[in-house]
Amino acid sequence: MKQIFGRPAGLTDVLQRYCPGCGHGIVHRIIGELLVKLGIRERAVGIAPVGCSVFADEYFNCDMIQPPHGRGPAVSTGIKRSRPDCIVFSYQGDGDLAAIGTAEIIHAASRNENITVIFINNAIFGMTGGQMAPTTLPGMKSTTSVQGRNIKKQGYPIKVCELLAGLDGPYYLVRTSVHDPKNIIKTEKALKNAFGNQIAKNGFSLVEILSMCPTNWGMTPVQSKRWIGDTMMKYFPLGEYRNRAKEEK
Amino acid sequence: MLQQGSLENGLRKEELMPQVKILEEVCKGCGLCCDDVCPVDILILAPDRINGSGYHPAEVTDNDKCTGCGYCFKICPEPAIEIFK
Amino acid sequence: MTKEIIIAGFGGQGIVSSGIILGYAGMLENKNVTFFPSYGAEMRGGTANCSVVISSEPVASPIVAYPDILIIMNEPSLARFEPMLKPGGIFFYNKTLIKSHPKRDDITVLAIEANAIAEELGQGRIANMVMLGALVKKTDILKLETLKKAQRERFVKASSEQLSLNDKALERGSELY
Amino acid sequence: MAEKRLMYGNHAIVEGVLAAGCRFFAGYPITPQNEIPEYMSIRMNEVGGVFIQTESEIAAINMLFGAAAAGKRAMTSSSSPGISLMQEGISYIAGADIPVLVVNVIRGGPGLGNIAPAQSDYYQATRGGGHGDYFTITLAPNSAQELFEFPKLAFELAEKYRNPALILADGLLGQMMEPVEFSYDPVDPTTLPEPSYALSGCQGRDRRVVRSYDLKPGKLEEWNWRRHAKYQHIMEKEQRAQAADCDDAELVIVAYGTSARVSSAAARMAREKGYKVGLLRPITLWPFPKNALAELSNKVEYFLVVEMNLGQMVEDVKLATECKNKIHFHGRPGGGVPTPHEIYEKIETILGGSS
Repeated sequence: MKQIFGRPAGLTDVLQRYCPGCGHGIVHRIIGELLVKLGIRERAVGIAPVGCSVFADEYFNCDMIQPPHGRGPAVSTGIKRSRPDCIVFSYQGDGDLAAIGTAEIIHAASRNENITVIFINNAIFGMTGGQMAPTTLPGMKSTTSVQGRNIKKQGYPIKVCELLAGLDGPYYLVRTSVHDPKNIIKTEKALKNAFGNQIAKNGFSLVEILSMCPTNWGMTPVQSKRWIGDTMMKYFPLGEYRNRAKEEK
Repeated sequence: MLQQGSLENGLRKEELMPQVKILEEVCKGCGLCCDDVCPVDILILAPDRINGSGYHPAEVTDNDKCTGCGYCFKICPEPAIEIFK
Repeated sequence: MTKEIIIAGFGGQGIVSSGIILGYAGMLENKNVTFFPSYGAEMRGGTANCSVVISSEPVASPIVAYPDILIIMNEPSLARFEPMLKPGGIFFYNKTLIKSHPKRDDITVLAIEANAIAEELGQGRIANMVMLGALVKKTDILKLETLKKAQRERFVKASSEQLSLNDKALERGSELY
Repeated sequence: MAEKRLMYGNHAIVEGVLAAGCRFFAGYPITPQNEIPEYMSIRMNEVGGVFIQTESEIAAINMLFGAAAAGKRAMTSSSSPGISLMQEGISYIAGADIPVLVVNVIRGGPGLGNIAPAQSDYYQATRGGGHGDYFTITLAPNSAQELFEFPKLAFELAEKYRNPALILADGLLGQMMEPVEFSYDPVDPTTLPEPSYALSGCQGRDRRVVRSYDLKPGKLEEWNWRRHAKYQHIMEKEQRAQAADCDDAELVIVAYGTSARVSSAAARMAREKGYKVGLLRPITLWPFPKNALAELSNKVEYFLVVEMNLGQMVEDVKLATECKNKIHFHGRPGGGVPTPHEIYEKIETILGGSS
């Protein structure tokens, strides 16, 4: 018998420290598979952000670097420009990408930097203990918005794909989810496109992925995946926000 | 190893059925695979035992029904599921 | 021997390029030289000045507080820099554009119709070259030939007509003394 | 003799960086170092290197982190406020043991300050500058010639010790022109070996990880102790200073960079008046040349520290001399540049009557 599904060689054998039901593992698995399927593992350099996925530098079976909070796109730029043959991916959470690293992501996108960004949107700060993120939904409770996010005091969530779609630079912007198999398959395709764009030297790709954080949402894993489908997707509509490959056809 | 497994090689049909293997010590018992994921509904969290990390691991109730679609594997964050065919 | 020089005027009078030519010529004669322009916010005000030090010793500070020589190209610079000149120093000024006269009596004042001479040669903006010609002849700090060589090597994009005109302006300046 | 060119200090840095084989620059405009990115943009284009004008100094230092972690010589330049913004990145780079070159063309501070030359970032440069236990190798050139030569030295030291290196210049050194001799053959970057940590794709080798964190109990402490040993070694081996007329000196001026130039004129004036004055110029500010100071402290009565700040190096001089001597200070903060006359007057006050 032959294994048809199993841990991809693009991941190390290290057991991941994420909480039960956390979406990071699903996305890791997809990236791990793509590193092998696309034949890029041996020329890949990954960026592990500050946040829960800081440990990604132990999980992806390729060269990795851990930069300061939010600076993944800048570090990626430095690597990519120095070694254009490397496939550089910046894996970032919502605090990292949409709060402290807002400037870096906007300018990397605007330069159409030939890198792949994987943006995990779980609407909360995970590692630090469930504080309000730039993507926390209106009314959603967090440890720094215990009454629920009040848009009058705390403003609105940042919709990263929509924001970056306002720029001429980026090549590919898409929002997907990993809360059920159908959407996971779409995420697999989106990430394949995103890496494919870099291989083809097309430029900047960002895949925003709605992802479960049961621990900090105060839900069970099953409640979490349902909450994405029932609530989060309404605020963060899935789909392509930019796809130059299609526009150019 | 049965890599060459095929009807022509004289193997029985059951041996070509997908086999789901749960890595019980890797599983964190999140239950994502058990909820509305498996088209033939053959996954549950084992009610009668816990693994070394203190979780009830996922368990296959009736492997014969498995279609090998891989949905359980795809939603598993660890991944603690392997499927063979 | 150390000579500290300040050149001052308004933007467009070639203040900075005169300073650089002077410094470059000093280098060609194997002297220690520094050139230091005023920079930043001061540049926006329309005035420009720079310091040049030419010395047989290593140059300590490129900032010149008490110059031996002043080259003043416009009216506001006269009032500003006159008090700084060392007693016994030499004060060159552009008489065509400056109506007042230095008040000090402990310095040598040399009034030069720099713009008038430059216009006569056909180009007002080479008034700075007239001044440099006068300066080297009067003070002997560098050779006129070195200045000619310097401007030819520095103005790499200039036409041969322009370079010849610059040479003429240097010569006319030097012929004043 | 090699080719000699009259160059702005800021342009000399660029030529020095390129001659050192560096082909990666990222930076953000700030006066008085703007001639560096401007000229670099032209020269990098000519030599086929990378030039990026970034969205901030934060992005610039992190691009350096990426490029240097990828195994390439990489540099940025900025001036005081911009260097403050880079401190987070420098701390990470030091924590990941990656060599980079940062040039600080210091201006008056604190805050926005002004654009006049200053030396008020001495503490920041010599005490690490960001969070955590670390030091950056810090060189203090005092001429356009050294601005040309020190980038190569800085890269070599940075790579030898896998540590960030700084060059501290100031607005005066950057903005002035001086003859520069192209004193060595340029390094061909393609001949530089790939460092052991370089992220280049794991083909044919184990994967590599560049990071500054370790959460395993005791590991970070261990890592810090290893780095401590490295710092001790650097402090022992890499002190650099230039002494002039110190042998018979009663008073030694201690000054670096622009202050040292100005002080040399003051020392000359003092000698002409019969005062026995020498000058010790630290070339490395970290490691501080304490051995040279310690030796002098046994035979010199007075030290005069001259700086364009409120006396930051005075501490290091006191430590190096173990406070055995009378240590005076003459400083000009906030963009002031001392004149030889005022330094001479200070010398006269100190030595008055003793000559």
